[in-house]
Amino acid sequence: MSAEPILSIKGITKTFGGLKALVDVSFDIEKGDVFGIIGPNGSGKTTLINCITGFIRTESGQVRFRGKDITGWKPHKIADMGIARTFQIMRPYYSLPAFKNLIIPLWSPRARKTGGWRGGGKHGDRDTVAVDILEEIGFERDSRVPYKLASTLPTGYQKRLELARCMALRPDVIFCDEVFSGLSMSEIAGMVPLIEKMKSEGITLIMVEHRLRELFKVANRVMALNFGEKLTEGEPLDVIENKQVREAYLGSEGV
Amino acid sequence: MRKERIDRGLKVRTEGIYAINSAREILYLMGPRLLLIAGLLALPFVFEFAPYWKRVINIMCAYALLAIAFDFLANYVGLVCLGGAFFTGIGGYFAAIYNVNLGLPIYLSIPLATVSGALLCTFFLLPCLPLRGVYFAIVTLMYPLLFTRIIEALDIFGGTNGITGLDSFPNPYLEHYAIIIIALVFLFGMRRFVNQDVGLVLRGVKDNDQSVKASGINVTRMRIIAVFVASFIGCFAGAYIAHLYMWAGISLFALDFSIIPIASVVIGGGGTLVGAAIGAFILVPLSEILRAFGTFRIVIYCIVLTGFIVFKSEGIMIYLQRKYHQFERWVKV
Amino acid sequence: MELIVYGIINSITLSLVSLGFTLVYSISRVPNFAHGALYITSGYLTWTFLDKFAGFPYPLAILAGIGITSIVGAMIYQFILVRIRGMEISEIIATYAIGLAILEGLRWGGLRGMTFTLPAFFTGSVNILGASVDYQRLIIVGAGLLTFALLYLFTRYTKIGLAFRGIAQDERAAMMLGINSDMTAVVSLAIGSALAGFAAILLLPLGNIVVETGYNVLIFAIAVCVIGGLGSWGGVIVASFIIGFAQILTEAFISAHYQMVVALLAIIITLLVKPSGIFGKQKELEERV
Amino acid sequence: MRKLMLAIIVLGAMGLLLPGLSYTAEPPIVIGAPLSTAFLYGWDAERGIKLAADEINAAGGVKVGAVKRPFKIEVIDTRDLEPGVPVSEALLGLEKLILEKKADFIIGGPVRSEAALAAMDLLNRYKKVSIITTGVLTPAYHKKVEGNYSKYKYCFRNTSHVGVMMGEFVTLLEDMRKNYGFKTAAILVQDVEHARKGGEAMQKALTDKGWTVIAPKIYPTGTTDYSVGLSDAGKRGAQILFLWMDMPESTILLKQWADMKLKSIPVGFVNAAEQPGFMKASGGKGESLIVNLVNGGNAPAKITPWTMKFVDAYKKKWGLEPEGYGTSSSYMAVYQLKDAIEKAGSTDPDKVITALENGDIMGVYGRMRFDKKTHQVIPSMDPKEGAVTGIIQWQKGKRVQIFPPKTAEGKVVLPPWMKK
Repeated sequence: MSAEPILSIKGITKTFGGLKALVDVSFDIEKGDVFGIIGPNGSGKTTLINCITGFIRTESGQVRFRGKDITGWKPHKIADMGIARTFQIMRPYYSLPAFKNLIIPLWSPRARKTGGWRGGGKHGDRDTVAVDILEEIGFERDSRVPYKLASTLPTGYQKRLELARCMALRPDVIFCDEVFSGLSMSEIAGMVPLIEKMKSEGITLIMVEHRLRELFKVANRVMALNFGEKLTEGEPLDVIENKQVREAYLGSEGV
Repeated sequence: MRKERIDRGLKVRTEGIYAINSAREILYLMGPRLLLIAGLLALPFVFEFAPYWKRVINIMCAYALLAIAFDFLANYVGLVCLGGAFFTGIGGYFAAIYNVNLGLPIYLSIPLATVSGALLCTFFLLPCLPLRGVYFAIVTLMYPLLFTRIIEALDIFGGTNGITGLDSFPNPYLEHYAIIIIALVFLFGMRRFVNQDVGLVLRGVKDNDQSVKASGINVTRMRIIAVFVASFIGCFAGAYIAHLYMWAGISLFALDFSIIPIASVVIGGGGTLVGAAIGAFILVPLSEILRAFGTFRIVIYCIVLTGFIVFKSEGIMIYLQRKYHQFERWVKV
Repeated sequence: MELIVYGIINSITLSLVSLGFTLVYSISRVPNFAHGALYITSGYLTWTFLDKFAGFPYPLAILAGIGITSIVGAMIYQFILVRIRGMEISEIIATYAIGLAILEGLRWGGLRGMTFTLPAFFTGSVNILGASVDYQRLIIVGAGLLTFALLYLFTRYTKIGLAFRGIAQDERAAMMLGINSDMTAVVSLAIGSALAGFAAILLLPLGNIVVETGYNVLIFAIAVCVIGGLGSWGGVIVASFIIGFAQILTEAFISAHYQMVVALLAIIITLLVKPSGIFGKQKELEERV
Repeated sequence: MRKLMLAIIVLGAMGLLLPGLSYTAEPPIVIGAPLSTAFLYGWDAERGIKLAADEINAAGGVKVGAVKRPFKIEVIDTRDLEPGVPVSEALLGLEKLILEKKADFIIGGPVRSEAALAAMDLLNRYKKVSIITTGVLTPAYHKKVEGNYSKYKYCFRNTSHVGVMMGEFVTLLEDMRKNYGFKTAAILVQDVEHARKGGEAMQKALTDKGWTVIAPKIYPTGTTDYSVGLSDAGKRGAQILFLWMDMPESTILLKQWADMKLKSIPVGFVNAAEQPGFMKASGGKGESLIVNLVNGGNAPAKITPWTMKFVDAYKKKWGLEPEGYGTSSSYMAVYQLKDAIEKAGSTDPDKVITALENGDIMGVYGRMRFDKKTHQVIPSMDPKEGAVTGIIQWQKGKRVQIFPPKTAEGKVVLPPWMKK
């Protein structure tokens, strides 16, 4: 059991019209890991997530989830397997109130299977579960916030909503694409416990981040990318000491 | 001086949640709806002495249905369908084939044509559903043209002469009420539907299909459901028109069936469904009144349409809603 | 052999008709559904100058016709489209409505029947490779090729042309570099309308000026642009040749009345196989999520 | 929403009030004319009908029983010839005439075949007698009457149809074969039902008579280039170009023909080439073209004494010659109706139908009688026997009647480049 990593990526390559976005990237993720992916802008982090979660077709390489080959699957199938993801550019369902945003993942086949929505068949039930999840993720239940239109929420809440959407699926793995970016220090301070809570619930997290300091608080393994190539992988502190990584980051981030 | 908008007492601004205390407040909420229902149902009697306008009611309701279908697809699912005529054409031809060639009575041919037409439309639109952007719009614009040409070139289904001799409705009141009641049912049914969980997912698809995919839902399947629902409505309108005029032909694929519903939605107010219907209730009679001007009415019509798009893009419905729920006053700053 | 000659003529005709539409779309991202109306407007104006003012020289009438059309195009943007810029569907509906208003207005104003036409520049015909071709069509081919060449040079070597390309590639970046996006859009609409007018002046002498042509022109322009890839100039030329030759070959070997079916099927197949068109780039961008 | 309701009610009230016009002692007989007035076949029919009604009213009106009642014409634009307009729009227009304008009889359209066919059921429903006078050339129309007489007995047609026109064309072409030794024909038609059927029928008829016929080329509406078909016809030595088109682009075809100087003469039904203004529009390139105007009297000719009288009256009222198909027939239809009403002594549909069936008057284009079973006007080559056609040739920029022989004013002239 322990020999089998929950997610195993082998030799993923992707080019955009001559531009190499990813070159032969391979890594394994164990269950319960908080796995950080770092690298300067344009190093292919988001592309990597897109490839793994099926939003982009890879040219070569293989993605295995719990031993099962899921390469080239459609995104919704991959999500259905238990791999959730957030988006770097958040776009909640603007025309819906915050709690109604969660109806969509709760309606998905996976949520119905895993009991994210506990039967009953009554219309109101999903709403109740949705508000519960929002409360877990830091929306004040009795305030107006969960009932506001998603488009009127501040960025911090929108990020939380994005996480809540993942949580509603009861996933095994969550890819977080820059959840800390664009947030104030105090907002980040509010987010970190959420990540830790997820970790404690046994969810495997893969975090793409620029905010290294915050990332290193939670991550137990880190991989560095540059120009689509994997530079190194290992314990956070080892990675940051790596010469290549420092070169890649030089001047761009305050390490 | 500046204009201030204040909500009337009842409405709590949390989208759709009301606290109702009295019969008066219930009336406040239900009033407009009841007015619409009662008004529509009374129309055939109101126009008892203007039989021609009774005929306009039928066409008006048919256009309202098409407008609802367009509004639903465009503003709730994010698929802009420029080919409402595709639905009417398919629905109408099915009705004609069932009624004339297979000899089914009218009360079977219309429902059957609606269902089979919707299935066929959905089937033909399948290929462009996984795509984003303007492709759905272009394909739907092209399909009615293509079908016209195919029927013309292959000389099938009566060729350019069309199929005539469909049964008409057994009595004029049935004719009016069939369409009025169905229009009301679809109108309120669709309003309910878009707030159901399925409807919410569809609205999610419109806002952000990537995120819906990441939530483990097959977006293409959702779009298929939506297209089926819309083409169901459209095909019913088509089958009804075919029976109303006892005829089906290639001009059921005519551009007017695509353009007028869109114009109705623009004028009535997109994203409300009721607005779409109201737009049709305004535009179709307006176009009848302007009939005396010949082709000039198209000019007037287009200018009104452009005016609405440019200067009042919210449409009449949303404007009325605002006036109903809020009042305005000038305050000193 | 003659099929090739006719194919080339037909293709160049198509590309002339659709060039204005593409130009506008590629620069300002406005799908100008009033294209067909502008086409007819230019023809009708030229006719009016010729017919109503006796002794009006033909070249001057042409210039006036194209000029006024181009001003109309610019005004459509300046007064209407600028307010709904970026809302694609509104743009489609608005331009379509304007086009319809112009066309039906002309019809109402007296453009009915089939007695309106422009004189050909030269009459007579010549035999090329066994195909008999009239002079007007030779002029069309010549003028078409010249237009392509001029447009190519214009966008490569003039300042405003380069600005156009900049906007076409990345509007936001171009704006940061100080290119006025609204101004270029106005100019693009003016040039696009002028191109529509120019095509009309060349093509209308072949037939007569009727409102229906306006609708047909629009359909062909869209067809060509969809197959070639919206906003791609090279695509327009290639797609015109595909449709042009497909039509001629259908007529020669199958039957003329499948021409339109072939053209429409080509569109639908293109959309299914390569939705962005032959030279389109949108799919690639879209894939980046 | 209340405002909206109010608006609807106000609109409705307007609709109610509109028909409430002045009431005179002798109420007029209302003739409804559903026409696509933005098109030749619409406006010329409108002018024909109005001319006839004015003449009749000036003479005191229609004698119904003991009283004289005037005709009142209500024209409505059905837009049915415009592309992109559904037939239901035309039918709604027809219903407006019947229900709101209280039309007693329908004369004129709908103009498009499919609209007219679809209108037959409506006419039965409202029991209104109608005479089709323009557009509609499909034989399906009178066949439908014959097929279900009791249902469609309200529908008459006093113009020709494809079947008859074919016979006339074949006779004309046979004449030309005798005179000039022509033996090869190419057929180019538009992709609409009646044209295609016409093309097929022509092919069959000519082949039977021993012609070499190049298989029909069918062009979709809106085709702008005919070079392939024309040069093909030229290469195979066609001396006759048989055309059947009612789209504006047919002018392109004629111009190409003239520019190519094809050694052939175009003959056929070409709607673009009917109007007097055609010569100018084609830049003189339509010379020698032979066009069928469907009925005599749509161009100046001496068919019956009435013909020139009609042409002159038309010129006086509208300032130009009758322009094309639909003028003389629409004019005659009003007179036929007048005759029938006077004979029936009432405006009761059934009585008028019987009277129309038995009607027999000498008209602008010959003797006007309806077939009792099909309600189709009886055609003939002889104006004394039935309705005659008006096939004209463009000669020196004028329309000259060349067929049928009994009414011909001139002979067929070949294009200059065909003369050896």
